[in-house]
Amino acid sequence: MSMDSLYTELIMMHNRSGHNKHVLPEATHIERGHNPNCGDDLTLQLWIEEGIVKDAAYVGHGCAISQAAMSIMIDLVKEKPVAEAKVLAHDYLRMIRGEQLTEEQRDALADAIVFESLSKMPARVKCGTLGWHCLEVSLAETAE
Amino acid sequence: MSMDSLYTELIMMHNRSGHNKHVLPEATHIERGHNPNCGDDLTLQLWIEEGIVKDAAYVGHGCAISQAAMSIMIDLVKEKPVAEAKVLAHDYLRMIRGEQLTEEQRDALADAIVFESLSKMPARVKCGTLGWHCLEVSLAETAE
Amino acid sequence: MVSSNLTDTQSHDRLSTTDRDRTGQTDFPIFTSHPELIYLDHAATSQKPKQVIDAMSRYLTESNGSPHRGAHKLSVEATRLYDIGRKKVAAFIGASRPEEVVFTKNATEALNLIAYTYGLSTVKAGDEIVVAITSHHSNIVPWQMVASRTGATLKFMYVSPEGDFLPGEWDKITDQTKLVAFPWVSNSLGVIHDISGLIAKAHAHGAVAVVDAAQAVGHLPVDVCALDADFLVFSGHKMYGPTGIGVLYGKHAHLEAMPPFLTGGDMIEYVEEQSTTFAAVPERFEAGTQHVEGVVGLMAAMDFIEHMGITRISEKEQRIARYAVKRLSELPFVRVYGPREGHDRGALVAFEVEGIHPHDLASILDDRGIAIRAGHHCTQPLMKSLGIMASCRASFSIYNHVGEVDALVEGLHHARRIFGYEHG
Amino acid sequence: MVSSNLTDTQSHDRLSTTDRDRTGQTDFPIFTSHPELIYLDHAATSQKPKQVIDAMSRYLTESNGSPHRGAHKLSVEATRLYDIGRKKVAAFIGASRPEEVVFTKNATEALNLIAYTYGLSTVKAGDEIVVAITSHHSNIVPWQMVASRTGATLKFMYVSPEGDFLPGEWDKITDQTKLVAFPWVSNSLGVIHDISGLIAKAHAHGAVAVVDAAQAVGHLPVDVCALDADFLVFSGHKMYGPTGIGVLYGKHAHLEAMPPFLTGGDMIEYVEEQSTTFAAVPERFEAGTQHVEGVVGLMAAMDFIEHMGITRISEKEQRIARYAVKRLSELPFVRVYGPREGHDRGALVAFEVEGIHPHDLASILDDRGIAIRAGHHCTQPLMKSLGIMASCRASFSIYNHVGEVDALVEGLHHARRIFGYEHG
Ligand SMILES: Cc1ncc(COP(=O)(O)O)c(C=O)c1O
Ligand SMILES: Cc1ncc(COP(=O)(O)O)c(C=O)c1O
Repeated sequence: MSMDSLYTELIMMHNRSGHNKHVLPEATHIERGHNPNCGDDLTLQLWIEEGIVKDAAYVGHGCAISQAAMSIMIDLVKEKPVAEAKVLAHDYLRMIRGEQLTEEQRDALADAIVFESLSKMPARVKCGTLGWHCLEVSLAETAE
Repeated sequence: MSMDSLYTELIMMHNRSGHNKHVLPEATHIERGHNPNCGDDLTLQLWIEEGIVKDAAYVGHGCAISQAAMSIMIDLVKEKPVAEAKVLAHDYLRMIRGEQLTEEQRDALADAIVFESLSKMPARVKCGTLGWHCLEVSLAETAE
Repeated sequence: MVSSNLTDTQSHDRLSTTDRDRTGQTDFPIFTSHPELIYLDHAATSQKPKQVIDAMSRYLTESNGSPHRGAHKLSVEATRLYDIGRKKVAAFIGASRPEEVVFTKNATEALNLIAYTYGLSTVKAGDEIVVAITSHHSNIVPWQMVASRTGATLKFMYVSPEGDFLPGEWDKITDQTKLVAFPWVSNSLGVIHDISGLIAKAHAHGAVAVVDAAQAVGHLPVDVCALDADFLVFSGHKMYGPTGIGVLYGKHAHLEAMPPFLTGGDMIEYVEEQSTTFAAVPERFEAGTQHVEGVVGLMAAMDFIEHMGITRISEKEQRIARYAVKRLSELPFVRVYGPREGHDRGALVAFEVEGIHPHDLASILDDRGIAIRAGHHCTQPLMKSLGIMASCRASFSIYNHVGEVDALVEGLHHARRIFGYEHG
Repeated sequence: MVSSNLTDTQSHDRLSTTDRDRTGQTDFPIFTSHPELIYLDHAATSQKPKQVIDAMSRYLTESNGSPHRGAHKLSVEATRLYDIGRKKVAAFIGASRPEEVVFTKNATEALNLIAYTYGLSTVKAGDEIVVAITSHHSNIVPWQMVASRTGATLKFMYVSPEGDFLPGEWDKITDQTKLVAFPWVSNSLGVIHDISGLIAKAHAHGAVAVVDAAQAVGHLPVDVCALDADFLVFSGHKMYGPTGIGVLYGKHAHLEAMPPFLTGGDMIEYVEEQSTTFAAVPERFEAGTQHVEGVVGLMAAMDFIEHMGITRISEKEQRIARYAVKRLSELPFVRVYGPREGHDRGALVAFEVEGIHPHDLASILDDRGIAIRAGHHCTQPLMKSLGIMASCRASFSIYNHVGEVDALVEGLHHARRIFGYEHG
């Protein structure tokens, strides 16, 4: 995907709508991710109960890529079991590192696949993985 | 003068004979010169009376160039008035810096002219000027 | 990617200065490798003229030796070139003698050298260090270290978004002040500080002045004697030279009084088991094998600057910077930081585009072959004091031309359209 | 000057290995510029293969950008090359992860970095630092600084003229010892120390071991993990690479615990006005714009070494060094220092010629196109302990050949004749 269409899709899909950007009062897990180099500073809030990600949202500021990646991730993991969210995070981060995914794994990542091209944009990798790293840290603390 | 003949002349003239290398009990001025880089460490002893360099000698250790330059200098300034020795030191150091001397000045430097080629051997300049710098320092303290 | 032909034509139509402007680029092989590159990131690191690249290759091919004052020809030649390099730098910045020039690996090491030696040995508890808020991190963090180790207080002089010191800020320089540090040209705002005034103010209170000239050398004429600067630092790689080489200028009396910093080979006189006597200034501050090919490259860079003429370089950069400020200010969705239109500024323009994060803008422009820099520019305290999260920066030099500013502006419109703004 | 043809013929007659030996030289443009040069000063600084010179030119021509993790392609490329360089060094020396590799400007800065950070923060009054007397000044003077600032005691382990530690010297390493420093290969005697033994001894007493590998890397296979070294340093310019780049290897846990040294751009996370949080290891120790073309050159140098094969290099050097010891030992007027004939030694031979001061000998040989080094080799304490004023040193590498040893021996005869000795 070209830079321009990556942005076009991202902007259309998420940054304008901002539907996942708000405070989540029920949050059981709050993880702040920041990138000193760009100044991205986003906080992921997860409401996890009985091994399920009941709800999620984020607050903070950052570039379009970090926010869209966060928002798309939230859409993806919401209402999923923790175990499944862990697998998604694992696969997403592998994708960004340029590793090959199976068709099944790609399908599971759904919209998040637009970030595949980040594997060829090292300068922006940290933006595209900020939210997912927050997710990983939060889930690591959680029994499945 | 080639390196080889520079050395041949030096060795023949001075280092073998060592006639200026000894303690000078009458010394009125003692100046140590050393070159941390090569390890040359020579001490010039001058016996100055009534504005005349009555006698001079050196002790210490160093390379052939530093010792020969010292010894030739001693031959040259012995029994000369301080004022004249100062001029010789001045001219010698100018020669080593590659400056042009008059015929007269060159004649005055006599045997010390063999060191002219040092102006093209920066690595050895300090060796060839060690004794002369000692002389300059000693004479600077002396009324003419 | 916008073809550079298109860009040329545009600028030609607009200003008919392109041909003249373009002359600078033929010396720079990077533009042969990347014909469509619009490099607006000189302030981060300059591109290198062929003369610099060739001088270093030639050195390694013909003259390479250890500059340890060894007795063989290559060693002598390396030493000779290194010494000539020092003399050339001294002449280039108007130092009164070559011994006032110390080679470091970059401006950052030079500032740390001052902090660890002059700073730690001179500053005492209760003293004050006053730093311009426009300073680069490398001219802030070392002073934090000095303040925290000595018990001194670190004070900042604040500026407006245009880069002017706020009224009364200079009064923070008092008789308590031991050291005043500031950039000549801010790499973040482009403001050119009145450094003569700051130096005089520091001296009036018995303090020394540390000038960070990283963004000034190669852009403005430098005369440390006329300025009466105590210390002045810069990096080779920002003035058409190589990386790995920087310069610390220090007044001889200061350097003489300073203890060594890095210790080891070549900066000693005699090493005993338990103690060491050190070489004279400047060798005292140059431990270990020095970066001779860096000095050789730096000499070629100074030759290049002299050949181009600092006045011509500076006039060209001013023209491009003024044009950039003008064009960017015309855009309703752009906010320009630093000196207002018509005021002097360094060879750079920082700005923000409404609705687009600087990093996103940089990526989109990069995709069109336009290299700018986005972020905090290593000036977080400045950014925080002005309430800016991050900014975009386009910086200029002899190899840029006004047509590239047009391409930049076109790129901003494009980015705005991508981000869904109707009127890019 | 002895013609190199003559030299070749001589060696050919003698050993018939010249053709094979000579292969190394074709890669080194310096020998095209100076066809008659006999360069026996690799230990001071190496000559550079074409691959290294070209890699740096190519970088500056095609890829030059600021490695500040900027968003544009050249910056990304510079960052990428820099990171690959770190990985390559880590693999080259067997580090367990790239983060254990810190780039410095030379081995000397690397040793100072350890001294200023690990040293000053770990060593306390009453502690002991034990240093091999064979150490280079850069591995002595920084420890004098640490000792004098902390109140620790500095002790030396002495060696015989052959370079063997005298009986009982290792026992100076005790439970009081916090740090043990030594060269792997002595640049002055050529002795190869039993560094695995020294490291184990240090560890047995809870001390860390600092290995100066400046004369080992590029000559011997290096595996920091197998050695269990705490710190290991070297310089690019002594291993076919450029000046201005050096390496500090440190065990990750040590580096993690160390405070920063040079401060400024790129080594920070967040800079507030009064305080700073620092980046993770290894960036924490790399302040300011780094010497990317130096890293690129270093990579090419490692490629060159790998292409030649470290075993082949080391075997060739050993052969030349053994041959040199043999030929020199045959001369009644020569005294050879360091390991005896038949014993392992580094790629160098130090010696003295009766009746001729080393500097004079170096000048006379230089006039015949033979580059050797004379003096104290930055090891004054060693020289003093052995009662040597100065020595001559011939050092070898892949581009040397045994015929050059013959030329050296012929040069010694010649010098003796000049100095008036009948039987040169
Ligand atoms: C054994 C040893 N250690 C350290 C050094 C210092 O290396 P550099 O001058 O590159 O810092 C050298 C070379 O001069 C050396 O031979
Ligand atoms: C104003 C200013 N000061 C200091 C520096 C630091 O220079 P370097 O990274 O070459 O040490 C820079 C550039 O990054 C700069 O722009």
